[in-house]
Amino acid sequence: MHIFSVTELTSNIKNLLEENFSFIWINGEISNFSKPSSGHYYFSLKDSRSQISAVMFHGQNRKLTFLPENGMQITALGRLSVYEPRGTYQIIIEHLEPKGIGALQIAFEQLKEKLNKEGLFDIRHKRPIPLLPNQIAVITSPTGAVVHDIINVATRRFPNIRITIIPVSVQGAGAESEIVHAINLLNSRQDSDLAIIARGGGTLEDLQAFNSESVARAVFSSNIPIVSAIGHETDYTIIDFISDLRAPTPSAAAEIVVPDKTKLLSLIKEKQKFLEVFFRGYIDKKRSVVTQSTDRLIDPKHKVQDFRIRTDDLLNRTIRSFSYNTQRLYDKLEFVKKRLYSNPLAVRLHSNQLWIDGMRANIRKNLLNSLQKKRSGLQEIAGKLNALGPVSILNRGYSITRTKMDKKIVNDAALVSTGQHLEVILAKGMLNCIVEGKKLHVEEDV
Amino acid sequence: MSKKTFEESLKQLEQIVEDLESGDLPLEKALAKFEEGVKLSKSCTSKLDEIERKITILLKDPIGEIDEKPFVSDTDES
Amino acid sequence: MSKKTFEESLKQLEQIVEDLESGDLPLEKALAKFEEGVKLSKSCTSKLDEIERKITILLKDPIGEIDEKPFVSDTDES
Amino acid sequence: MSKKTFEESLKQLEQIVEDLESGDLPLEKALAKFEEGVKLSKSCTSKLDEIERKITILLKDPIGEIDEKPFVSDTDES
Amino acid sequence: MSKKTFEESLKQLEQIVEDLESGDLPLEKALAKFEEGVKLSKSCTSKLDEIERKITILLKDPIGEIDEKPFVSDTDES
Amino acid sequence: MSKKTFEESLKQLEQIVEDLESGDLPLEKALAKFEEGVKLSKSCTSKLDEIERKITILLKDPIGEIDEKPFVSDTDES
Amino acid sequence: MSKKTFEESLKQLEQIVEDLESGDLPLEKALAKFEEGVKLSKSCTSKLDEIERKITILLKDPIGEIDEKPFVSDTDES
Repeated sequence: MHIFSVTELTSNIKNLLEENFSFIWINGEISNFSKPSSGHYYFSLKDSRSQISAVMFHGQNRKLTFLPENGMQITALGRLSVYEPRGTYQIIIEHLEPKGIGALQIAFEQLKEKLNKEGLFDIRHKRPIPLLPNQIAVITSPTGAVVHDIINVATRRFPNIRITIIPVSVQGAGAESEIVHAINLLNSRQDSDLAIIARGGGTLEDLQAFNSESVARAVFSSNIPIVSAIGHETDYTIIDFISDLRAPTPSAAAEIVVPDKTKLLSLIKEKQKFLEVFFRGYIDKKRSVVTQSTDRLIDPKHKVQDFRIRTDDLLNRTIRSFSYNTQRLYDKLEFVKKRLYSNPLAVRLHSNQLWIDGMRANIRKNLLNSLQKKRSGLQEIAGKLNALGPVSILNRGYSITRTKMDKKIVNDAALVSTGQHLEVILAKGMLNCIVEGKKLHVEEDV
Repeated sequence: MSKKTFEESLKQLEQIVEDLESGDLPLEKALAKFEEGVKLSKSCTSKLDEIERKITILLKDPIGEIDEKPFVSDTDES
Repeated sequence: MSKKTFEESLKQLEQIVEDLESGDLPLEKALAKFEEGVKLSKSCTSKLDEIERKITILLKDPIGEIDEKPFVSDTDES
Repeated sequence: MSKKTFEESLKQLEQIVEDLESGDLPLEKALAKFEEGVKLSKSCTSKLDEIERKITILLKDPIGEIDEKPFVSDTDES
Repeated sequence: MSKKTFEESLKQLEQIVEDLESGDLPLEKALAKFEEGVKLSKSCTSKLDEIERKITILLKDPIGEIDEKPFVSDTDES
Repeated sequence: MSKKTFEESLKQLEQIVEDLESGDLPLEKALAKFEEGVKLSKSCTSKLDEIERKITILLKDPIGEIDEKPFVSDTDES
Repeated sequence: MSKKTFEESLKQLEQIVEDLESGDLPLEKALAKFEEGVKLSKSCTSKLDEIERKITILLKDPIGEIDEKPFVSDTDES
């Protein structure tokens, strides 16, 4: 035996209830009605023996044309819902109307449920409504306000619209089959992108054709999207569920289906304007990026100038240092040259010459000196010689006589003969004499 | 472009606008998008004007053939 | 530059700017880079000019079929 | 010098200056160095002139179509 | 002297001058030395002159356009 | 005397002077010495003259262009 | 007398003077000695004169060629 946990059981109950009572109609009397600030309606539905909690959310109760009140007998459409944390159930009401639905209503409900079960209402079967239909077919009565309203609205919104009307009866015996035919015709012609099935408001009976299964199935199988616009806003028909779009009223359908040309044009214009503005901005941005990069593009000119200064400096230094070197060598050479040319050799020549001249003078002086000495010596001796000579005696008058031949001093007359040649030496000069006579003795007085 | 509907073109145009807005497209791509966008916008515009105003009604002739005739509404006449 | 995209050219230009800003380039290389940079910048600018011209033509063209209409007559019409 | 970069030439010139400034060179060597130095400096200077001229041309080119325009007319226009 | 460097010649010249200045040389030898010295000094001088001429030519070379800076004044400035 | 050096001649001359100064020489010998001395002195002088001439020529050699500086004045200055 | 030197002549002269001073000589001999003395003295004097002339000539001779003048012939003339 399985033992449930509370949650498990509650969950099972929730599934059971919500699956089986997902779409129910219920009759009952309203009690305990309240309407808090949220706008939702909270109340109980009761009959003589039971009661059930009910809620109708704001989104749904807005559509009601009347305000529910306690004691009101109503027929409601809703689904059961279990609130697990409290283990309570309630009915969530989608639609509410005063009680008193007839057979049509039941048939409507039954067909609706059947088709719903078949999945005809599924959203996935809905065909998209073209934004700009090339041609719109309007399946409706060619007379009366509806077609007129649709055309009016459509041409107002889109003056050059193309509309083709497929006329049908919208109530009465032939209506159902005419509508089916019209849908078939629509599909066989293929010249419209969209159809509006429209009719003015009426009783449930009036709207019977639009609640028929054949029309519903025709709408469902149409390849061309169909917009239903039956009755007033509150009138729901079966094809409203099946059509690709339900418009609350025929003129609303035209409003929905036909785009506002002016708006479209301005939308397109806006887009184009955007494109232009955006793209110009985009180009400007790109341009400014290029400009920024270009501005940052460093021109190597200053580098060139730096290098120029450096090159010049190096050249100057080359010239300077080389000329300094050369100048140094020049100076050195000049110094050496000066020394060479202020030449010691010349000094030497000069001093040698002086020396030689000196020596020469010396030699001469020496020689002359010794000559002088010799001369004075000689003179002394010569003087002595003269002093020793006969000159002094002769000066006193004495003379010396000698033979001429043998120079014999004649001191005896006897030794000479007459005629003999004699020499008489005087103090000054000499006489050559011839003996004339002789005396052998000299007188005393002589 | 003849194969594209107005809606597709418009959607594409909107897509292009989004693409351009969304991020930094490379220039060539952006230009291509822009060109395409401009073309689309022009094509959309011309598409709007292209439609020829015509209101007709399909009527069965005596033989039972469907005939398309201009529709003259009651109201217009009045 | 015909094979390079605008962004590639721009990226290259930016790379060149960075290379030059690093300051470590030998003179000849710096010159070559600078030359290339100037060329790239001019090429980018002329690319943008060309596109701007194209845009103007595109936007003035009433239909958007740029390629078939000669440039001058287009301008004259507007 | 065509195979040397400017920086290499400049470095060589600096080496020559250092050699000369050290003062230890025999005259003949110093003369050779000096000659080389002067030549290098001239070559460097003319290299710089050339580069500066190139830069000037690059910066004066008004449109950026560098390759297609003859040098002289280009300069004259600016 | 063609095989001797300038510095060798100068050194030789200095040696000769010293020898001559010492005064110990016999006259004929001194004369010979002096003769040699004069030759050396002339050779050295003409070597320097030649170098100066070379420098002048080098610096006047119009390609380098340095001719405005005379060689000598340069040295004087330093 | 051609085989004797200048210095040998000088020495001889000096010897002669000494001999003469000693004063013991017979006159004829002294005369002979004197004669020899005079010859030596003349020969030495002419040697010096010759050397001086040689120097002058050396210094006047136009190639060296030293001729502006007269030899003697140079010595006088020092 | 050509064979005698000046000094020998002088010595002979002195001897004659001494001989004469002794006074012992007979007149004839004394006279003869005296005469010889006078001759010697004259010859010595002229020798000295001759030498003196020779010195003058030597010192005046611009070339120094003294060898050609024979000493003896000089003496004979006097």
